[in-house]
Amino acid sequence: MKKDMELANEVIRISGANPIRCMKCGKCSASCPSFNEMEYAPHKFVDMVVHGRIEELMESKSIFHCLSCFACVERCPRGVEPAKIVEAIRVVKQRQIGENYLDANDIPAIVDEQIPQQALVSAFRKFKK
Amino acid sequence: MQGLELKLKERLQKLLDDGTVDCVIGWTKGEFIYDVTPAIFTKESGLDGFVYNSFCGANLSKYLVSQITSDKKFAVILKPCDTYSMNQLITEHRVNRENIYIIGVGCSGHIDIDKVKAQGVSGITNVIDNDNNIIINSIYGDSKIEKASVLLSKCQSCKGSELKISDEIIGEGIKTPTCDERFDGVKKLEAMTAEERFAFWKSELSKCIRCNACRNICPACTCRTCVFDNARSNVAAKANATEFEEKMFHIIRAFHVAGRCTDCGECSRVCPQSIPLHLLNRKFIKDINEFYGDYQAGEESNQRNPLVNFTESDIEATVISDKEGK
Amino acid sequence: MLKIGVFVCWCGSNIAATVDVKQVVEAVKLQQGVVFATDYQYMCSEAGQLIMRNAIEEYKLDGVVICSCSPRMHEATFRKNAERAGLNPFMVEIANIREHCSWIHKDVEEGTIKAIALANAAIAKVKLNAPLISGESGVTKRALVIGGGIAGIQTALDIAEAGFQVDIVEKSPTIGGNMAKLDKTFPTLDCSACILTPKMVDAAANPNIELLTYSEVEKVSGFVGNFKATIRKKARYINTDLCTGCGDCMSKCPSKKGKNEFNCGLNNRPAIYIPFAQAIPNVAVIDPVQCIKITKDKCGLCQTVCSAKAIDYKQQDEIIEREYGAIVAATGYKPIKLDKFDEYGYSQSKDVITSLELERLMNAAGPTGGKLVKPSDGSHPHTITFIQCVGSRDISGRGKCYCSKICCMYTAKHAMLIRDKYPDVNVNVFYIDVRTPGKNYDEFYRRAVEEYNVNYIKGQVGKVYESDGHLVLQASDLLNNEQILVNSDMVVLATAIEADESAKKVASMLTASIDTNNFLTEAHAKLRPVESPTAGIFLSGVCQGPKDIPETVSQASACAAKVIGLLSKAKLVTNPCVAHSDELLCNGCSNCANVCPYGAIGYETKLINDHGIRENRRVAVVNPALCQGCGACTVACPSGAMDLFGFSNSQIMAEVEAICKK
Amino acid sequence: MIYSYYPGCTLKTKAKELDIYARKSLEALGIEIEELDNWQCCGGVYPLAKDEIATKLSSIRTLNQAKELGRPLLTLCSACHHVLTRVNNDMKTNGDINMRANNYCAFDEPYNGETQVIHFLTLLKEVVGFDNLAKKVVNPLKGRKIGAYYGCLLLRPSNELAFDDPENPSILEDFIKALGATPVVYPFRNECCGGYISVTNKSQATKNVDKIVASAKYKGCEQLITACPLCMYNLNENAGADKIEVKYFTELLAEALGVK
Amino acid sequence: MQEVKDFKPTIVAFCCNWCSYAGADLAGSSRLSYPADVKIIRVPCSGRVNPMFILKAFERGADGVIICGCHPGDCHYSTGNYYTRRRLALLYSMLDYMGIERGRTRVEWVSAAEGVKFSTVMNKFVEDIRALGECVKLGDIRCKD
Repeated sequence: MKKDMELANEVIRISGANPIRCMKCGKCSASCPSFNEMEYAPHKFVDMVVHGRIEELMESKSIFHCLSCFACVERCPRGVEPAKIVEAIRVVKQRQIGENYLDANDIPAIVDEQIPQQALVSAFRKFKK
Repeated sequence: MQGLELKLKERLQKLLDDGTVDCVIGWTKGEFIYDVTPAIFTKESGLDGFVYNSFCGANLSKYLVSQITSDKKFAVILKPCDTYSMNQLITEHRVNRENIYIIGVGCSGHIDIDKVKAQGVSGITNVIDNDNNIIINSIYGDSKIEKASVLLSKCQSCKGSELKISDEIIGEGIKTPTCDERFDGVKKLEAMTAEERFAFWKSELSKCIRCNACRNICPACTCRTCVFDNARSNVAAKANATEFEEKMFHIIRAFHVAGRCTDCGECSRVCPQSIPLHLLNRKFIKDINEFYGDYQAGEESNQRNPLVNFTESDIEATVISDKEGK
Repeated sequence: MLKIGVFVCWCGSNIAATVDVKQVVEAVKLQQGVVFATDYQYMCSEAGQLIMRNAIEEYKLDGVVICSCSPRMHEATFRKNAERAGLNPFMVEIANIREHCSWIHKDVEEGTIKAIALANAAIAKVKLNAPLISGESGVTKRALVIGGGIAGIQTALDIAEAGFQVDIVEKSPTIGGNMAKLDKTFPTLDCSACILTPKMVDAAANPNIELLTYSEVEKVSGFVGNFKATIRKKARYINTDLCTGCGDCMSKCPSKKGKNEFNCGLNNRPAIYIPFAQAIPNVAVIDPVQCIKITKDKCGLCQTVCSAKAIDYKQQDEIIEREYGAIVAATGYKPIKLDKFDEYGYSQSKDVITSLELERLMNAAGPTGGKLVKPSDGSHPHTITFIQCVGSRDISGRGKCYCSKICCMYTAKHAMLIRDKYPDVNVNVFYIDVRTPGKNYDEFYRRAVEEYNVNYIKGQVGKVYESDGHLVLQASDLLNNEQILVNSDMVVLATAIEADESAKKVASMLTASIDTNNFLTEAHAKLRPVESPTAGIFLSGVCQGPKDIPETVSQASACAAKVIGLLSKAKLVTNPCVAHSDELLCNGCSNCANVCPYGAIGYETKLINDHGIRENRRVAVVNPALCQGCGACTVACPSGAMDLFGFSNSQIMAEVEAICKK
Repeated sequence: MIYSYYPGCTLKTKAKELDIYARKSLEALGIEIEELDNWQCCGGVYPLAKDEIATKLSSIRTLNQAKELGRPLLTLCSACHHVLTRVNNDMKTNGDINMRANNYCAFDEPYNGETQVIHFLTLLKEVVGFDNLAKKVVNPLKGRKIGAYYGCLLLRPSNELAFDDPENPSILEDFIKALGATPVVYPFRNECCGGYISVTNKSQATKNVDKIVASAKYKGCEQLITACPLCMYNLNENAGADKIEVKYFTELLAEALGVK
Repeated sequence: MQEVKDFKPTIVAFCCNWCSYAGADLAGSSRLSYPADVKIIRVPCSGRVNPMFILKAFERGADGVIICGCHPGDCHYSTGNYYTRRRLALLYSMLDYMGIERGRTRVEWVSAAEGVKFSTVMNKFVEDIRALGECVKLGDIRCKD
């Protein structure tokens, strides 16, 4: 339990967000364009961080479905900034050796003619360390 | 100058004779030409010994404060810079304007005898002051000195030749060519580091012997009983026991006259220890001008002193604590 | 040598948990002059007060220091107690070791040291206290109520009933306020107009009440019992004595494009108008910005049709000056602007409305005659969805941090009324929490769910958009952990309420304090809820914080009771902590009079005997009835002649010295 | 006033049109720009983690370069604008990031967020003025019903970007109006198209794009315009069955100004 | 270095009865902590604070003096704090001019509803004073221990 909370505090520190302010209104999940892709919806994310359930989140693919579009951050009435929390978990995971979501070797197979450079730059920035 | 003295004397005699005034506040001559002392002449005593020359630099307005309850009428000789003090005293009800007949004299600057002596002249018998250069007769012969170099400090930042209040004007004056900008001294200090400023004031104020000359000459310091003399004020002291008390006295004195000080420069002139006290008063004047807009105490009577005034959009007091820099 | 007694309160564990009270007692005993010191669990209790009284008598105490809670809490209690024991009440000082010490520090050693320092400062001060006798001042038997909504009306009626004169100053052309716009009221569903308009009529008919509508208070000076207000009566361009309220002018006015304020801008009104049929006073007013005659000097039709000859295009604002004994702020509220909440599409779709607009749409006197239709096309809606907490409980900077308190209940009311009148209409409510404390409130909400089948969905709405001819709400259904899309014909936003924009200005004029949300602060949250900390200023209704109608009316009456209590006094006891001038030190320079906000300092030429010198001097004289004891004069005075009883120069210096003593 | 112009990586490769038309239009409007020498990639995404410094350095170097030239930094690509603006904010307001970044970069003078980052659209609105722009239009795009696609990067978080109303923006609509075309407001213009996952999760991107296209078509858009190469790619390549023409806003601008 | 860490400054806070003293009460009842080094003196209005009190505090060993009053425009006595603002801007400027660290003096406006602000202000002020260390430039050496 103690270890879980330490990890959660690390996530909160990296994110700079403030999950304890959440009043469980569901505004983030109501705004999320990736809701249906995610195992854990944004409001659930926030709640799990508050309760130290970081490892479950790290194991979930949900963290790679967040678009960082900031709709949740923009609309949250409590200034919780869920997108920052998701990113922080993603960062914690990627900082562990061998936990990259994206492998450079897979890239040639998935790119097409038109893909802008920026898409690759961002994908690597978001999903690989 | 000699002509002016005669004119004044003639006019004052007339005022005494026709009963316009009962007394005259002027100067009486001493042993030497530069040895002049403010004095009160009455009808009875006549104007014997009356003098007006290049050394009559003192501001006579304060001598009226103690006469406020007198029912006599006074004639007073005021130079342009002295009239600011007069206005301020009128504003604060410290003189009775009805009993005062103000003779404004034209002025082209007064001479600091110490500065003359410092140029190596001694045995002075007479001074002829009609020009940019003055001629000094001494027992060792005559010498010619540039007047600007021996002006009183306060004349070096002359406020101008305009008399702000007077009942009649005798003689013409000119604004003395100023040697320095009024706030140069303050700016020089402000440009120093805090440590340097602290050291400067520590060394200056440690010279203070609490003789109260500054307080006694100051036309703004007119309290019947000064807080520093009032045993019940918790700050009374006859001498500076600590460095703190030196600072306390001068900060509070400057604060009490802030917004009321006309910058007449008498405090520095009379200080036997040559402490540049006017630099404290001028700091307040400079800040007042910068924070709340230009203000000259005594410019006219019945002005509202900036410390008993405000605007809703005044600068915040944190302007100091949040200030960047040294 | 003064004999001082010190009493250290535990305040249960509030103080004793962080401050070693025994150690404080021992420490203060070492102070010169302290002849008695003790501690007790609750000094403010009767037993505690008895200990104090006994000690005063037994030890012949000259001064008392209580180490306890804030003097703002119990200074008056302990002073009264001292008086009971024969000690002048102003010989009591409080060391605040609770709010300023035990409650904010955790370390006992640290807390105890600070408590001792604060006690020593109070001891140092009390030794310099002087017995003071309170003076008296008169009371003007007239009250001013600022705001003519239900709060102001109720307060005014109650005061008038008690036989005192009251003026209601209302900035809009009619009294009635927000309540006049409502259709029905919860939890009993009676018609708002039916219960409000009789009160409006009563207010107009009561000989003790004068209505100053279309007027604003511009300046207030003075103090409790003796206020003076400057009121601007804005030009109505109508002679109100002549106008019969027939309304002929309204139908003839060619300039009809003014937003109808009363209907929340849902329809238009002419340039000359009566706000609504039951308006009080029922007289017209001309909007000078809209009127063609006033702006361009053309038209003048209304003057020709007015058979009462009531129209006066040249009318000017009128300034009235009146004196009052008490002033009531009843400035009310308004819904917040929704421009920062456009994810709900309020500015993009006409069918997204606020709850107050819905009130007008459902009101028989409203723009649709009470028929609920979609504002976009006038058609009948089939589904209506309510969104709660729009801008309430919001700390993101877009909305208000507080709960607006009335929305849960009025939304249940709206849902119920719609389902009752139009059973074919489906009603959804998105909520975060449903808050229904209040008599019969939860029962009311449950009826909406259980009897009227209103569909309550726990979750917030992320976006409202248009698709396929209707609105779609993309929302959370938290209980099902789903993101849902709900189709709806209309969306109603339970918009947060905020203090009326006039509140800040009024508070400033009244020198009443205001909180960060612009709600006026009460003197004590629990014990003095209808008084402002400024004596003689009272708070009625939502200007103090969100409230529903029952609460507003109770508070308005409570406020009236306080006003009546004040106005019934023949004389008021004045604060004896006033300024006074030492004639021997006074220079007569007028600096003090220049800073006095009350004009309490005058000058006299007096024969003064200064150590044998007798002379006439101009000296400052403080009028203790006018002086409120701010002390600004004491600092303006360079000679130290001016001082303040209760907070004298030497007392404050003594405190400074005691605190700085290491 | 000369503006330092920051094109960014994609405008040199896959989004050349966005860049070329912008340059031509600015010339026609008489606004002088100079491409920043040796600009570095902005990083593509703004690193949200508070303890990330390294990933912000390239942006900081770019910003500092503009500062040394004493010019505002003109951006065009939404992503570049987003990243540069937010990093600049950090340098202005976050003491920790500022200190660590300055320690690392060791510029001649510390960089404290002095550079003004201005987006091309803001330049059009505030410097040129849409009224003036309308006057310079030679080929008004009369009768064309154009939808603005903002996406997420330009608008959010609004307290940092301060670009437009995040829920009901109007700058692109005003732009379309100035060109003589009819702007069509549709609800999904500020919803994310899923750019960041376009490489790793095409199906998710497709779902987002479909919603946007459906919303635009429902409201009567014939064409969409965007400022973001990533959105452009996504809306074009990852659309499902229903497609809509998407153009860079600069292409329309050049067309209307007669410099295409 | 150790010494600096253990430095317990003496800080005098003059608070007006109507706003800032009440704000301090609210900080207390909301349990918003700030260092015990701060000791509050109640005055009716910030306009009651005489520059001599401030100097006296320094003489007797204060390391920092802060004056808190109602926000300008909200003074209980209408105008008192406007005078305070002028007096203290000038006094503090003079102390700065004499080389006294300007961080030792402060004015803050704290309303009765701003308990949080009161606590924040005091925490910050104490932190600043701790960083400045003991006040040696003003003060009577005889009053130091």
